Amino acid sequence: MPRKYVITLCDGPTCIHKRSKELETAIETELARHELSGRVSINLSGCLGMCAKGPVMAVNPQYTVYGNVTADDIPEIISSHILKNKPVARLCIDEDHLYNRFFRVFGDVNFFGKQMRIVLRNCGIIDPENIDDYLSVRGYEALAKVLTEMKPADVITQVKISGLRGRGGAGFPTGIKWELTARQKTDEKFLICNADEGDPGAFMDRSTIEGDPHTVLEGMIIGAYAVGATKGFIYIRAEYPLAIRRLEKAIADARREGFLGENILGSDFSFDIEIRLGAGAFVCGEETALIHSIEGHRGMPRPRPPYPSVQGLFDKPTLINNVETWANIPVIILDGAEWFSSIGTEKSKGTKVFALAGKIKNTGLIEVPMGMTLRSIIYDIGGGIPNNKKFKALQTGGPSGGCLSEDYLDTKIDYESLAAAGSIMGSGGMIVMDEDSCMVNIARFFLEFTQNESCGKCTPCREGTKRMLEILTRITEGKGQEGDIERLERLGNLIKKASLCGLGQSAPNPVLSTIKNFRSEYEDHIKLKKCRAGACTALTGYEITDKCVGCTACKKACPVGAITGNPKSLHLIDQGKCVRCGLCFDTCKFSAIKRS
Amino acid sequence: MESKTITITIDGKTYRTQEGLTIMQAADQLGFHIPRLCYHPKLSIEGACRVCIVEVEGAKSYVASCAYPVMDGMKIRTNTQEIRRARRDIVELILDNHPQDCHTCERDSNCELQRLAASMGIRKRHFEGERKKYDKDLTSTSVIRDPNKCILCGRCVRICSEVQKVTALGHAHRGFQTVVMPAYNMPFRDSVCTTCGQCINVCPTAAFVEKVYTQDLFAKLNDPHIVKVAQIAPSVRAAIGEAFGLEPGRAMEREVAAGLRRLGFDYVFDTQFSADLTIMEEASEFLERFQGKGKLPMITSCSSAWMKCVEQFHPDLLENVSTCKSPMSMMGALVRTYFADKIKRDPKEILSVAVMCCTAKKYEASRPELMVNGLPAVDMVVTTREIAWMFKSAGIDLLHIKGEDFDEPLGLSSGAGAIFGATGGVMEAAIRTAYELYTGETLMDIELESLRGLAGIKEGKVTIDGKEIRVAVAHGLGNAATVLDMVRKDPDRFHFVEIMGCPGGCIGGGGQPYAGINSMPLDEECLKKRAEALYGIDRHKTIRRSHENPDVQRLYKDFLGRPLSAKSHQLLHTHYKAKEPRGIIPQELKVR
Amino acid sequence: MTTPLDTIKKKRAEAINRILSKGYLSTKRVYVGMATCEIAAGSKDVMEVFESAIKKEGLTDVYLSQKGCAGRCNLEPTVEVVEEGKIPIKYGKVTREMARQIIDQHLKKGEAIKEWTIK
Amino acid sequence: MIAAEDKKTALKEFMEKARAGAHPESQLIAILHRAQELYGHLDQAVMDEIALTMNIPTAHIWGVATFYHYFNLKPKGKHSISVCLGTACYVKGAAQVLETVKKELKVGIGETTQDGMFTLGETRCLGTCGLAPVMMIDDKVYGTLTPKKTVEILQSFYKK
Repeated sequence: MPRKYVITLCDGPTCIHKRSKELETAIETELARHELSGRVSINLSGCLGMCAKGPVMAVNPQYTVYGNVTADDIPEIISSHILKNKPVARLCIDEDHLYNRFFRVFGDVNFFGKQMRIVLRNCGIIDPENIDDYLSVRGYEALAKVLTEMKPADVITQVKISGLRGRGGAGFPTGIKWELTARQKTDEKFLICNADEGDPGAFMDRSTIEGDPHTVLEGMIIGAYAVGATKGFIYIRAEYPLAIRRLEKAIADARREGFLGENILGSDFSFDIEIRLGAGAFVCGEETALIHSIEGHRGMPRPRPPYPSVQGLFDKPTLINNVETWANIPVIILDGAEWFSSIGTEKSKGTKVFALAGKIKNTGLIEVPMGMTLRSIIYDIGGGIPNNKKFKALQTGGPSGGCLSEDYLDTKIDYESLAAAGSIMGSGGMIVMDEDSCMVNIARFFLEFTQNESCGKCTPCREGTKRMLEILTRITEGKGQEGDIERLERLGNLIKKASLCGLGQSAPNPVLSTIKNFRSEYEDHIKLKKCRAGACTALTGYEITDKCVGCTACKKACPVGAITGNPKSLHLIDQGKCVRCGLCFDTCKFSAIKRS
Repeated sequence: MESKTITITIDGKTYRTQEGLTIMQAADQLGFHIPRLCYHPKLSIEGACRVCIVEVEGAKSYVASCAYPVMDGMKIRTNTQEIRRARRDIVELILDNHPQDCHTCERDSNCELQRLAASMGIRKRHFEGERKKYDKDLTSTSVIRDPNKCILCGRCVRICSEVQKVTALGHAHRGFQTVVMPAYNMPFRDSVCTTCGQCINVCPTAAFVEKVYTQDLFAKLNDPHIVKVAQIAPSVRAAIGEAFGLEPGRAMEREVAAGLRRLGFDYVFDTQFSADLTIMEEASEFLERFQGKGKLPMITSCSSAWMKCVEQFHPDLLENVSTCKSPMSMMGALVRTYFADKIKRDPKEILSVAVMCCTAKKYEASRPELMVNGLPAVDMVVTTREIAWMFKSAGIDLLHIKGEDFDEPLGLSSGAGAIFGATGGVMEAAIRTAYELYTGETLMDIELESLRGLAGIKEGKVTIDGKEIRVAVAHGLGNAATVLDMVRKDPDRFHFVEIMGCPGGCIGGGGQPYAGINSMPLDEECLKKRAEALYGIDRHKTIRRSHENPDVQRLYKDFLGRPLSAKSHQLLHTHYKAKEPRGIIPQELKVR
Repeated sequence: MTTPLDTIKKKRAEAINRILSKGYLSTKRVYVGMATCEIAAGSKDVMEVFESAIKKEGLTDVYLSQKGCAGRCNLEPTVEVVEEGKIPIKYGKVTREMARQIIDQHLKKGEAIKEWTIK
Repeated sequence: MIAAEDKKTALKEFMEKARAGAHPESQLIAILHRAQELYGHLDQAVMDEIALTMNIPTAHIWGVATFYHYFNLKPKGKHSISVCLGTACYVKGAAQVLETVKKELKVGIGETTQDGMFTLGETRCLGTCGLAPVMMIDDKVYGTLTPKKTVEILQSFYKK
């Protein structure tokens, strides 16, 4: 009795051109011949984005994709795949790789076509709360493969060959980190998944966990096998209740199916995972602070060495990777480390997930191969800047990162290039700013964040960021003093080099990079007391010019009733009442409001 | 484990050093003094102040030398223009959030931060801004907490939890708002603080200081209508010289007695006298218990911080604690009764002042159950630091003053009374007397080496009349907790336990002179020298056993009757009760 | 001896059967994005409309499932309708009212609502 | 509404479970979460209880409770407002929204209005960047806010 399948035919223009309609007829004929009509349904999909290999068809729910299919291939596909459940290997595209089945299922090629989904391969496709869905897309096969065919050392070798680097931001080679932990000889070792995603405006890890929690678990279990850990912890923000719930369910399901617990999949390897909640402290993303938090302490970092891989949680060797790093592991195991290392640049392999936000048309979560240019991300995937505004800056790395000007748009996404440009890869925040964004104000925003999140342990970060914030605040309020830029640089460089942990060491980056790339804006604020972007309210005023037609839109929009005027006559702003929110400016359709 | 010799380069020159040391330790040994602030050799590594940063070739940021281990071939720079400027800026950042009232500060000229700032050459302020503003906590009888002066080095938090295991203090809130405070920001008075004052000792600034009574005392000393009586504790004489610039270890008992008279005291008594008396009572009490009347092991009760500690942290062992008052309170009781009778004055007209090495004694003086006929046994307790300041303020030059004897009838003491101040001393003194009280024979070999020294917990045995008496000595409340756990586990393990609240015993008390320019607070060498001063006093006395003190004998004959008499019980003994809030000693809590 | 790989293959086959038995091959499949961001944008309401419609109006040929966030933040909540023989339709910024209309017009009458689709 | 006794039992049970496992003291943050879930905030009585049961000094618990911003040390209002100050919202004017709320309700961040109606908080990112600027009141997200719209939303709670 043959099982049921869905055959999806690409209905994009290229495939149609390459006669996929003929395929449809051939399939129907062949199905009828085997008396399978009605048992197999036929769907059409939008362009699957593999035009070069068209005509393309997929057999679901396994997501097997066939390329360059001709009508002559159909009998074989039907008799082998549909009847005998044996995919036709010679026609398979990418030898059934795990990655990138995304837009083949989802379509939406404009947004997804240039992306490469490894980490997010299942996000938005499967039901994250159903382990069956994950199993159906080769879930836990990597784990089974590792347990069947590989020694722990082989796994580490594969991870090393893949060239995977930590996706939490610092980019430490994952394989080396694993090796360091594996080398320790102790009775107990721990493994931690860092899901304390804290950058404002970044939600890569949350989406990954909410969309595909088992991938993270599978990565962790493989890691535990490789380094010899007995117990794993997922440290996740308490602010992510849904992600926590899905993880809890996923862990329970995985235990039930024998992927966690004693003797995993019948092997002699045992491992279990516990969830630990954060409680609202950005600094706990730093590994030693995170360890202290799991131990029930204040999340204060400590000096390293000793490194966690030698002495970590409960003073035992501990391997820490973040969500995105773990999610890469099953793909590396199944699709191959060599293949993985073929993606990306010389030193940065694979893909990176970014949360694209700010002044950009398509805000969203994207995953792109390393080496893609910033320009391509902003304009091809992001769709460019809305409202015909001019691009001004791109912020990567959140509060630890920097702001890059237009000159850097052709920078490639990789750890070294972004660092050379004066920013960092970071965990994946990417914020686009247009001409209405004030760089001093943005720097102040990020610094206010880190200053608020400083744990207070070391002097440079605790006291220094406060002083920097004070200086930035006075600049944005028009009270900047001669020498303030130099003071910021002096403090910034001190904090960068003298702070105890990564939070402090990177806190000045948004300020230093904006000074480097947008120094004139700082000078305008200090010397001319002007904010050209109009974002610093104390330095901005609004006036209605004689272009005003008296449409009353601004009067209606004003939240404080500062605008007076009769319909069809010139309106006036009461400067005393005006709070400089800029709503009138945004509302006016006649460019009759001038900002100064 | 044998450590490997490795080669490092400091400031361009190559040196051999040992693997396993930190950069700071290696540098110290090689004669490079890297500036430091939060580091304390007795406490865990904090790595917080960043004053001790150095440049290490290949490292992308500066490294904290207190925490970073030396490695073979490491190239370290301690003194470049860049690192000097970085350190300078860090110290300035601390100063920018610190009151600028050095001239009116108690620690003026005795402040680690001040010395550090001076050595950095901070002459101009670059980053001034908002400063912290908190209320001082004046509620404690002993310790004043001033968060405005706090620079968050965390030494107090660490000593309170790591050494004392009291954990009365913790970092609360975070970032720029971080404050060291008791739980719930409750008044110090209502917390589990034992008032030991070790936070004062380790504080580099004046964030913790003792509650000062010097002005009150000056005022009272000028009152012609009252009799001014002072007593001084053994350890005061062993350390006060340091406040006058002397090396530790010089005993100055006769100088202090003379100085106190010049200050205006009518009578200067010696707490060592009442220490002898304590031994009479305590040794007798022990022998009673040893013979089946009462709980064993008996635990000493002369340390005030320990008294508060046992009531809050170890209420299950209250019955084990000796009912003897401390020597200070015994002296106070006698001043109000025996002595008042002798001079025929109304006890109300006597000002009873104790000069102590201790901040907890200020608390002890306030305990209502220690009152004598409705009057406090001691009206006022001043610390070694306070009295040293008073001497200086009054122009009394302790270095050149001619020594004088203590006053009768409460001034004569045995050597046993002197060694009370060092850890193990009470036990040693008690054994000297208990032996004779029990056997009727004189113990000849009276220097009990096994009970001396700075080991955290010392155990010993003496055989009295064929019976083995097992004793233990612990100093510091953390070690005390460990010994008490041994007791809980095996109640028969010891018969007699001495506990002193402070590291080193009273010589390391919370009221002792601040560490000097070249020493750290609680420096072991310093403690050893202070102890040696007391053992020296003992050695030079002809009377070395408490029961041989003729004035003590006379006191019993004329007034008390015999040890443990009804009168003794009324005046020299006390009781304890469990108190809230309950103290908690965690099993294995690291301080983060 | 069964290796872990053998076990996993068996488990996968069973899982796929379970998925199929839940009606994966219904003529119409509806996926509603249900990540925090989607929920924040209102996808719970949308899900509710579909759930109750399927239950109360007897839409037996519709397979309803949730899924994670696909990444199109500015278009959330998203709803995907996969219909046999047709190109899947994705709707963006779906509200309760729109969901109602999608049921009436698309699921019941088979007419996709072009102006709401993500292009 | 859970009775006071039941809350106490529930917390006790949770702590007993923690004590049964390895490294019980490491469960402190989880216990504080549970206590806050039960009581709405953490007061001295609850922390004292935790201290005694878990054998953790109160100063340490206080240090932890004040370190993490998720823990409330004071009772919260009937409704919780979180104004998102994530980058996307900030770029699109979250600061004005926050100012408006502060002014309208006369409270600062972390404070509760005098009538006990609202507690104002800030949050980093709700992940609804497409709707920026947003705020969340209880479980509901309000998007594309302007100062005017913000005031209207707040006032609507009083009309209910």
